[in-house]
Formats: sequence, structure tokens, C-alpha cells
Amino acid sequence: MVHEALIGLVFLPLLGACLAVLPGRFGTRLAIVVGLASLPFLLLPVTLSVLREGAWFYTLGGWSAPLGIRLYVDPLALLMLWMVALIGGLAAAHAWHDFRPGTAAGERFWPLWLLLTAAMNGLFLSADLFNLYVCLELVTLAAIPLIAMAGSATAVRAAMRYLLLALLASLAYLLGVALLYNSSGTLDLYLLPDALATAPAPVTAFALALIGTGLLLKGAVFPLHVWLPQAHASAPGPVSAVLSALVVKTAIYLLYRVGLWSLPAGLLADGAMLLFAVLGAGALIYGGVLALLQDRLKLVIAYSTVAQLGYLLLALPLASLAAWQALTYQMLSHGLAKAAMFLAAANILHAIGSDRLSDLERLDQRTPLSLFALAVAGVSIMGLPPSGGFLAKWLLLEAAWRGGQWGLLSVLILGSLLAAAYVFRVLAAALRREDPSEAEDAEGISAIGRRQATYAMLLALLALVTGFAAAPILELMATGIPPTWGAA
Amino acid sequence: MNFGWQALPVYVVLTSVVTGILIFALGEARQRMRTALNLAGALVKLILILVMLLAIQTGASFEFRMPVLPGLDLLLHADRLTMLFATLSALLWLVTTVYAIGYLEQSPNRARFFGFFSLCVAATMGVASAGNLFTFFIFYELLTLATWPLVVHRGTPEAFAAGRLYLTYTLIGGVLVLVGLIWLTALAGSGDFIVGGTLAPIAAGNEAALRGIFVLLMLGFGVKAALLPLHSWLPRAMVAPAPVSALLHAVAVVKAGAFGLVRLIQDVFGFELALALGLTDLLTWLAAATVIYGSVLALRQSDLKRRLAFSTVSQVSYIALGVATGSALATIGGLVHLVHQGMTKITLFFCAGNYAEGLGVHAVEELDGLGQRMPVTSVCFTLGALGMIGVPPLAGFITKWHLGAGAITAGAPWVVAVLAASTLLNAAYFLPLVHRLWFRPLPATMAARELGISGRRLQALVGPTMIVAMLALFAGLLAGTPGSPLFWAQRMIGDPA
Amino acid sequence: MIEIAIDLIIAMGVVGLALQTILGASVFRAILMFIVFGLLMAMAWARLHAPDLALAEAAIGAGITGALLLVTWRRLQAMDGRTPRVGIAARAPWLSIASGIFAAALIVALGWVSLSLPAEPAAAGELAWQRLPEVGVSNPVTGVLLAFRAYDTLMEMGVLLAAWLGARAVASELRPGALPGPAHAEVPLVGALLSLVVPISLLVAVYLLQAGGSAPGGAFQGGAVLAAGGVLLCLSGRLEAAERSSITERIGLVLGLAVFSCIGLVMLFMGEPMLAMPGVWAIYLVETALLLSIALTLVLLFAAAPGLRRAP
Amino acid sequence: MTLQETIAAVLLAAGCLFYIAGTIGLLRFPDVYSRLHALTKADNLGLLLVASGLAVQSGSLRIGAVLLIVWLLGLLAATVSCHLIARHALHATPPERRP
Amino acid sequence: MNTTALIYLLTAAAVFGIGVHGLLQARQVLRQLLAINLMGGAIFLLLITLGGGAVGPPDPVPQAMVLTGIVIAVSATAFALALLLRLQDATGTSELDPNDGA
Repeated sequence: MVHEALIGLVFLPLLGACLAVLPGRFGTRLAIVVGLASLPFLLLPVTLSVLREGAWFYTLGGWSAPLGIRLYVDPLALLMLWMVALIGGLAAAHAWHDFRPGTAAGERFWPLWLLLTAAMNGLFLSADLFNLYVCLELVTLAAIPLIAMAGSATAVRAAMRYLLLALLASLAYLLGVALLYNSSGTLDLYLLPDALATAPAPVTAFALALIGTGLLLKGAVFPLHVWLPQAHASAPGPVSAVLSALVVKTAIYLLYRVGLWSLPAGLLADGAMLLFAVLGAGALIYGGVLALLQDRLKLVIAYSTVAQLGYLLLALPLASLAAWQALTYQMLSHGLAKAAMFLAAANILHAIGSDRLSDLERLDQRTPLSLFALAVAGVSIMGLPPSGGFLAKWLLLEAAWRGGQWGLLSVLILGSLLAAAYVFRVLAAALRREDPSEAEDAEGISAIGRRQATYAMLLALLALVTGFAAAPILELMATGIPPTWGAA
Repeated sequence: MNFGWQALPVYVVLTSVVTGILIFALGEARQRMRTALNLAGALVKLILILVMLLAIQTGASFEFRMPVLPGLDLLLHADRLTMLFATLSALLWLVTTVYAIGYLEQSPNRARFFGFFSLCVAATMGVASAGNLFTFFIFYELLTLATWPLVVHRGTPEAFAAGRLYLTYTLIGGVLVLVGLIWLTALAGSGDFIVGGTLAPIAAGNEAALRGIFVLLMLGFGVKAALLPLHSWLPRAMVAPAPVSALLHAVAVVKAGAFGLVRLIQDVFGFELALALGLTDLLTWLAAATVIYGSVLALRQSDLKRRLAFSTVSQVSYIALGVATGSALATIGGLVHLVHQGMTKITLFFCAGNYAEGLGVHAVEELDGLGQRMPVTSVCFTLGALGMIGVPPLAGFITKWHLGAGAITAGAPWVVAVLAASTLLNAAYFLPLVHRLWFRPLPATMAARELGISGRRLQALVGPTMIVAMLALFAGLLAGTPGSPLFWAQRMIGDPA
Repeated sequence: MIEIAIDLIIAMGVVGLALQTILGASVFRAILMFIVFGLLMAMAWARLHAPDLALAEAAIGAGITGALLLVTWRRLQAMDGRTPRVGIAARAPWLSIASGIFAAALIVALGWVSLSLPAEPAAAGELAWQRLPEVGVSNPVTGVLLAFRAYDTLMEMGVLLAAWLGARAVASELRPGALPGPAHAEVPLVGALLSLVVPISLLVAVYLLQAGGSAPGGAFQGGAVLAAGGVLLCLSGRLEAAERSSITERIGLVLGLAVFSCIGLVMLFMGEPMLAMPGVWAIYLVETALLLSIALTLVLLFAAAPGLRRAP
Repeated sequence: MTLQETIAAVLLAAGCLFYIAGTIGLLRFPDVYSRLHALTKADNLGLLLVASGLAVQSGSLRIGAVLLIVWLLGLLAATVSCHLIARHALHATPPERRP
Repeated sequence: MNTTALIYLLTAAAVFGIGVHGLLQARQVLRQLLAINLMGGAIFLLLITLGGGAVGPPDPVPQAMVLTGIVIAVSATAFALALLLRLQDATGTSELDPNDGA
């Protein structure tokens, strides 16, 4: 049964997309149930099997590895799949109201959303470098129209810029894969380390540099982040949430896979990790400062993503169990918190018609639940307790301290102070009262608005809960530590 | 994990969390429901605390442990120090809630206010019952978060400026604690709070590291405890409504800082080790300097609330002073001051709130003759002021006597000089107020001024004020009886005689 | 020797056309250069013993892509001037120089690295030859596409579908009347051409499909040829854009993906590995579905419309 | 060299000659119409010669037939596209400047 | 190394570089798309030449990859062109301002 479940993770959303293309409201609804609501149930048996037996491969078509394509499920992949199921699911629930099945907008929206889900699931499972290229392209081509669907000129411009850079990134990745295939004779990620051992080192280095550049560009890692803020800020709310929480993570995830699973240990790996750490530090500081300077809520959140992605690279040189747990936990908690923030921001934008910080006054009266979700998620982003973000930061700090990385430690602290500054700047703007004597006006919020606020709040609460229920997740992650970092 | 009887401290924390969430959920309009919830939450908490108090007297113990990170647990327990702080907080929260309901009647954003008010108390309870430094830190930071909306509650530019300053200080303080904590965890793991500390076995060879950790943690806690030179957020935060000021000063924030210092010396390092490393001297000097500095500045304030604020800066440092001086008597003095200062200072803040709400009085000069206009409040104020100065047999005297006697046994007679100077300064900034209240003529303008609030609301404010004044009074008068804070502190330290 | 000369001519032509594409004085010229580039690439594929790719490059790379580029250029020309132009800062000259230097460095590095590699089939390729008999087709490319790496092909259909969905989503937000009408409606000779070419394109498509098992050809090339016929119908105004896609079109769009996945899933539930092919017939079935979807999707992308209908 | 190959070579060479002529015309003639004239006439014949050359060289009737179809299709495409280009050129020129 | 392979490898490298330059310095999105397509073509050429195309039937795996790649390229181009029309429609220009949003 567990194989069927694994296959279903990719194929149910894919078939759902087909179903949603067909006309009629019923098809789309069925597609959403089949393709999205099923995911947690499919993930349960897969998770259990990984807990019981550890990571495993599935060979597609029965054609074994260097020739065929394999799927690989391990704790890291599981974490990402759960994020797709939960964050994607709640964002989809939020989107349900703005893109109702049966309406023209819904008809355009859902097939793409389902394809995006299938592509991300496929990407997290695939063990084949070229198949990953196809998945990356599918993610890009499904995600970008969703941005442009916001309709504004800014959104269209941002989508175009994103598309061009994403295509460039894919090509860099593809060129690297082409070189690797020829020098190693395989496209399988997990056969690569052995195959590369005999390959000429300059070729490997050049190919990995190309792959790395492509992925850094797709992952919007400073200084290649230029496309991200506008794209994430101008997309429709649930799309922003998924872009920031999941889509950019696909590139970071691949970076981990290639860097930590396929890269032969040695000088090259050390140099790459150091470079990543420097870029991560740059992202953390630059993104934090820029977030502090924005005057629109969604841009603040988008720049915060630029900054927070820095954490995901910063700790790579530590190469310890604690660092691994910290990275994966940051992946999770940032995803939850950021999605909550974007959904909340979308609700606020919807309710008051603007997301300029100067227009946000008295939000606690006007959109209380969304503001609360924003605040709770903000706690996680700042890395203050009790939240998943805090635990991730704690683990990072502890790993940095044990590793004697004082520079890293100070960057981490500076980054979190910056995060506190920009989050509290938003909250202060939202609590402001222009005129203290102003009468209270509990502005009518529609039932839909309330429900949408609930989804944001649920995500924020999940971010909060991850501040307590960390032990099982971290234990699972410990069994999935990259081979170059230690024995599982 | 055990969610039964043993986990009572968790439920104490949760009572306020649930209250807070329900209040948020109720929304602004449902005032009666909110009032009922507020009072019910406070009462239930108080009852739970009293149950725990009795159970601990009979030798029961409470502990809730939940693994959060590898090697790090969320640990809530209840020892005597916990109970000292928790009882104080629960008691004063109930009274402050009643006071705040009256105080904020008519004003906007009450749901938000009471929601965060409850979360704030939940965080305080967590601070009180934290069983290790990691848990302590979690609630310590939560307290920062929950208090900020209260500080900026009025939503004015001054409120936000104060809020920004508050955050800047407390978040940076939090970072210091965090770094110290990480260092400590890397060095020694996360030890539970045990009287005498857990670090003595590893002290050899790690002196420098331990000193570094101590300084980091001390400075981190010192921010909230308003130790010199980290105090300047406190007077600025006076822009908040009076119940918030009362809460900040008497119960939650500064006390959390002071409580952290107590835990640091008593239960993390242990006094012996701290002494051996020469760390207590540092804290003693810092605390002594703060005591004098705060008093001197209080003398120069013409705004009543600001004068009280600087008085707090000075008085809270007594706690650190007592614990850092280290003899049993001085420690008892410090611990009991935690309670005494709380009760006394909250009385004074309530009174200041009453003057402000009732007659719009903010400045010291305007107090002239108010004993005639607002007699009950003025009596309470006088009691509080005398208690602060340390007039026997009021609460402040008990503290100062123990501190002084303790300092002499500890071989630090200069502390007595500090106490004497402080007492004189206390008198110098409080007695003129009492003098103005009772012995200056009421100006005609003030006599003619209408009360700004309805009689019913005034009663809602004066009632709680009277209760806290009584508490402060009896804490001093009945200090010798079983169940008093002093008695409790003595049991904790062991009889000095 | 003569072969080297041919290779050199093709190579110089390819590089020269690439340069022209980048530097061409007008965008229109650049597009033309790119189309010729594609045709020359097809010759390069033929020289490199890859007739499958030569077909695909000519039909898709040069043909369909070229048609798409040209029609978009024309539409942009028609739209230009109807909305206020936004002033765009000129790029700094140093940027051009820097990018030139960067590109030159990249060429040197890439050339050096690729020359250090062995130009021969890799391990996986050898395996593909060895295990080809198990698939049942004799064209190894078809074997890889439909059996060994069928999952790639399936995902690729997802990409094609996403492209159409995306294009539909953005096109639906164009202001009404933004797109110009067909270019060559009512030219007398065109009708005669179409009555011949469209059936031929269908014939060729079917031929390529069935040939794909043993000779160069397959669903992609066939689909592109069929799409070319459809493009002609659009250009001549025989088919015109519809507001909504019909149910047939929708089924056609997802046919490839759906049939492919369903065969895979059926095999999975029969206890075989996912995407194992039950026989050569299944490969042809899937290829037929793929061909139809590819052709329809490409035509719809060309028309930039959700659907098509016969002109009245 | 067999007779078959010789014939094929001659045909191919002749075809190339026509192509060259057509290309020179395309480059040297003054306006669209005369350029089209050179191109279509010469190239169609060139294509026929090249196709026949290849057919002779292969010696297979089947390939010969396919090449015939190629030539016919080329003829058709050239005719229609030439017509379209000329028509477009005519419409693009103002009436007073038309030849 | 076989001369044919040498020629086509260098061609591929050159076209890739030309594409990169074109992408970085072009102003019109349409030209940038052409440049991207050039880069794609160069990668395909590289794959096949390295796969042994110069001496005999090339490695079928890269051939399949290139076929897939060609279809992906046309898909991406087609969507990009549709988006470009929308860009022209929404902003009145088919160029991207290098200074905004960065």
C-alpha cells in the first residue's frame, strides 16, 4: 500500500489538474479533494514506513537506476511533503473563496495550483537530476501564471522578470547536469558520489558551480534575490504564501540534495559551504535592512523571506547534527510562519483595500484575527519563544557556539534583532490610533473574511505549536542527516 | 509527561492563557462576559495557587517536564521561591484586574488590553514556576511580547516611542540572556534550578567561562530589573495606563528581572560559587549604585508617576542587593522585599491612578490638600509612602532591618550606609508628598474641580486600592506570624537564628 | 575532409546566426535569424547522427517556435502605441561590456571543460542499448522516452499543459480587442494551399508516429507537424479564437497526461511497477494520446486563445 | 564512377547552379518583385534538379516518389508564399509609387 | 578527440556564451527570450556531441533529454510570449525596466 501512496502523492494532484481542466464546477471540486485533501492521508503510511524502516527508493517502471528514474523518500523529503500538504492545503482553503470553483477565475486557478502541487511533490521525491530539471520547470511554469493572475501591472512585470531569471537558472542547472552526466555516466543523485569519484575534478567543479548558480538564482539567495520581493508581494495572497513557504524552498532543497548528498566530500565541498554561509549572512542582513525600509506590508514580508532564506544557508559549514536539525526545523517553521503572514496580509489587504503601513492603523479593531495571526507568526519569524522559529534559532546558535563560529553567532543575533525591528514596526503601525478619541468601529467582516482569517490563524498556531512539539520531528530529522555530515 | 495533579503549575499558567484567548475571541462589545471571565480566571488561579501552597506545606511537590529539544526540557515546578512570587502575582493580579476594569471603563480597545493583560500574567506565572533556565527564558521573552501591547496601549506617538525604547532594551537584554544561556548549555547542559546551584562540580577550570556567563545573564536580567545603567526604559514606559504601570512595577516585568537575578545566584550558580568567583561583589555594587541613583533621580521628578518610577528603580535593587550580599538574613531581606515592594508599590500606583482619573492630578505640586478631597486614597497613599520609607513596623522596615543586619553578618557594613542613605532619600521624596496631602491647604481651584469620574467608578478604583494597602500593611504588621511572606522566606533560607 | 568542411560551414553558420540573433538591428530581423538558426541546427543534428532531433528541431525549434515568435511580434506591433509608453532607463554601457567579458570567459571555460570530456555514450546510454529489446521498439530514443524515462515524458506533458494554462490565464486578462485578427484571411491562393497541406500534415503526423517505433519520428515530431497544419488554419482565418474552450478541446489537452498516468496507475494496481508498459500497443496508445495533446496545445498556444472554432 | 552516379552528379551540379543564380538575383535585384521573380523561378527548378539527382543516386523508386512529393510541396509553398509576399509588398506601398 | 566533435563542442560553447551576453544586455523581452532559446540550443548541442554524435549514433539518453528539453523550451517560450503580450497590454511596453523592483 505504501508504494501506491507514494505514487499518489505525485499522480493524484496531476490527475486532479486534468480533472480541473475539464469544464464544470463539480470536476474542479472533485479535483481539489482528490489532488489536495488526499495528501495528508497518503503521507501517513509513507511516514510510518520511513519511521519503521528508514529511507527507501522506488524504481519507476522497473528500470533500475542508472538507466531508469527512482523516487527517494527520506526524512527531509517527508518534511517537505508534509509542508506541501499542510501549508499548501491551508493556502488552498484560503484560495477557495477568492477563486471559487465554477467561476472563470477558479477555472483558471485550480489546474495550475494542482500542477504546482504535483510538481513540488515530484521534485521532493525525485532522485534523478534531469527529472528534477523537468520538475523545476513545471514548478516555475505553474507558479508564474498564478502571480500574474493578480492582474496588476506590477504583478505582470514581476512575473515576467521572475520567468526570465527562472529560465536562465534552469538553463544553468541543465548545462551543469549535461556535463555531470557525461563525466559520471549517471543522472541518479544517489549514484553520483561514487560515479564522480573517478570523474575529472575541474569538470565536476564547473558543473556543480553551474548547478549551484542556477539553484541560488531560483532560490532567490542574496545577491540573486532581485526577482523575489516584487513577485512574492504582488501575487494573490495564497499564491504568495505558497511561493514564499514552498516554492523558493524547492531550490534550497535541491541545493541541499546536490551539495550534501551528491558532492564528494573534500575541498570543493568545504569551499562551497563557506560561500553559502557568506551568501546566507548577506541575505540575512540585507533582507532584514530592506524589510525595515519598505512601506508596504507584503513587501516587508517578502524581504523577510529574502532574509530568512539566509538562515537556511548560514549554518551549512557547521556540518553537525544540531546544525542539520536547525536547518530543517527552520525550513518548517519559516514555511508555516511565512505562509500565515502572507495569508493574513492578504486578508488585511482585502479588508481595508491597501497594505501601505500608513493605512494600517487600528487594525486590531478592523481585522483582529488576521492581525493576531500576523503577530503570532511574527514571533516565529523573530525567533522569540514560544515558536518553531525560536527552536530553530536556538539550535543554530547552539551549533554555532559549539562549533566556535563567533562570526556566525553574531550574524544570527543581528539577523534576529533586525527581524524583531521589522515585525514590531508593522505591529506598531497596526495598533496606531490617529485620534485617541475616535469612536470604536467594529467594521463588518464578512463570513468569508472570517474563515480566511481562520486559515491564517491556523498556520500561525502551527508555527506556535512547533515551538513545543519539536522532539519527534527532530528525532526523525536526525535519522535523515546527510551522509557527508555523519552516520544516520 | 504527566498531565495529572503533578502538573498543577501548567494549569496555573494555562488558566491565564485560556482567559486571554477567550477574551480576544469575545471581541470588544461583550463587556459583562469579559468582566466575568477576567474575575473567574483570576479567582481560579488564586485558588489553584492556594491549593499548591497548602500542598507544598505538607511536603507535596509539583513538576511537569516535556522534552522540547534534545537535552532541553520545558520544566515547570513549584518550589518555595516559586510560591513566593506566584502567590504575590496571583493575588495582585486579581486586585489589579478589578482595578483595571474600573479604570478602563469607557476607554477603547479593552478586549485587546485584557487579553494581553492575561497573557502577561501567564508569562509571569511561567517565570515563577520555571524549573530551569531554558524554561525561564521562554517565559521571560513571552513576557516582553505580552507587555509591549500594554505599553503602547494608548496608541499615541509618545506611547509608541516608549514602546520602542522598551523593546530595544528588553530584546537586547533577551539576546544577552540567550547568549549566556547557550554558553551555559554548551558548557554544562541544562541543569534544573536547585538551591545551591548545579555548577559547582564543573567550576574548576571553567572560571572564566562561568564569569562570562554570569555577567551576560546578569546584564540580561538587569534590563528588566532596571539595574543601572539599563533602567531608562522604565520611567518612559509610564505613559501606559496606571494598571499597566502597576503591573510592570509591582508584579510582572521588573520582578521577573529581579527574580531572574535571584534564581541566577541561588539556584544556578549557588551563592558559594558566585562568591568564590567574585561575582557577587559586582552585583552588590551595581545594586547599591542603583539604589542610590534611583532615589536621587526620584527626588528630582515633579511628575508623580515618574517619581514613583524612579523609586521603583531604586527599590527593586534591594532584592538584588540582599541576595548578592549573601548572608541568610540579607537573603531573607531581599526575598521578602520581592513581596513587600510589590504590595507597597502597587498601592502607590493605584493611588496615583486615582488622583489622575479623579481630579486630573499628575504633578506633585497639585497634591496640596488632596487629603480632604480624596481621603481614602490619600490614607492609602500615606501608608504606602511610609512603608516604602521603612517606618516601623511597616513592610519596608522589615526588609531594611533584615538587609542591614544581614549585611553586617556578611561583613559588608558599607551596605548599611547605603541603606541609610537610601532611607533618607526615600523620606526626602515621599514625606513632602504626604506633607502636601495633609498639611497644605486645598487650593480653591482644586476644591471646585468636579470629579472626573462617576462615584461608582471611583469606588471601583478605591476599593482595590484599599485592599492592596491593607495587604501591604498586614505584610508588615503580621510579619512574625506563620504564613506571612517573611515567615515563608525564613522557611526557605533556614532560620538565621 | 569534405565532411569536416561541411561541419565547419554549419558551425560557422550557427555561430554567425546566433550573433545575428543577438545583435540584429530590429527584433523582427532577430527572429528571422533565430528561425534560420533553428534550421541550421537541424542540419547539425543530422550531421551528429540524431535524425530524431533534426526532425524535432525543424518542426518545433524552428517551425512552431518561429511561428510563435513572429505572431507575437506582429501582435506587439499592433498593440504598440495604443497605450502610453513608459520611459525606460537605458542600460549602462559598462553593463554591456561586462556582460561581454563574462560571456567570453564562460565560452572559454565551457569549451575547455567540454573538450576534456570523452565524447562517447555514457554508462546509462550503454544500458539503454542493452535493454532496448525488453521494451519492444527498435528506436532507442522512443525506448528511452516511453519506457526507461517515461516519467520525464509524463512530467513534460505537465509542463506543456502548464504553459497552456498559464497562457490562457494571462491572455484572459488582456483588454478586449487587444489582439489583431488573422493575417492572411481571404487570400485566394491560401485556400488552395490549405486544402492540400492540412491533410498532408495529418498524414505525415500519423506516419511519424508509427515510424517512431523503429525509425526517426515519434509523438513529438508528429505532434509538431500536425500543429503546423493547425497553425496554418489559424493564420488563414479558417479557425478563429473562441471565448471558451470546448469540452473536446479540454479532453484533448489533458488526453496525453491522463492516458499516460492512467496506464501507469493501472499497472501499479496490477502489481507491476508504476509506469511499466504492458506492451508495445500501450506505447503506441500513449504516443497517440501525446501526439493529439501536443498538437492541440501548440495550436492553442499559437492562437493565444482558450479555444478555437471554425470561422463562419 | 558508374553511369548512374555521373548522371546524379550532373543533375546535382546543375541544380546548385540554379540555386546560385537565384541567390545572386535575390541579392542584386533592385526591388521586391524582381527579387521574388529570380528566387522562385530559379529555385523551383534548382530544387527539381537536386531532387532528381538524389533520386537517380538512390536508385529506388520509393525514394524517388518521396522526393517528387517533396518537390511538389516545395513548389506549392513557394508559389503561395511568393504570392503573399508580393501582395503584402503591394499593399504596403502607396498607390502612386506602385510599379 | 574527433574533429567533428571538437567543432561542435566549440560551437556549443560559443552559442551559449552569445546567448548569455544577449540575455544580459538585451532590452526587449523578446530578444531576451531569443537569447534563452539560443542557450538552450547550445546545451542540446553539447549534450549530443558529448554523447558521441560525431562518430556514430549518439547516446539515446541525451537524445531523449534533448527532445524533452525542446518541448519544454517551446512550452516556456509560448507562455513567456503570452505573458509578454499581457505585459505590453498592462504597461504599454514590452521592455522591463532594469531599475524597478531590484
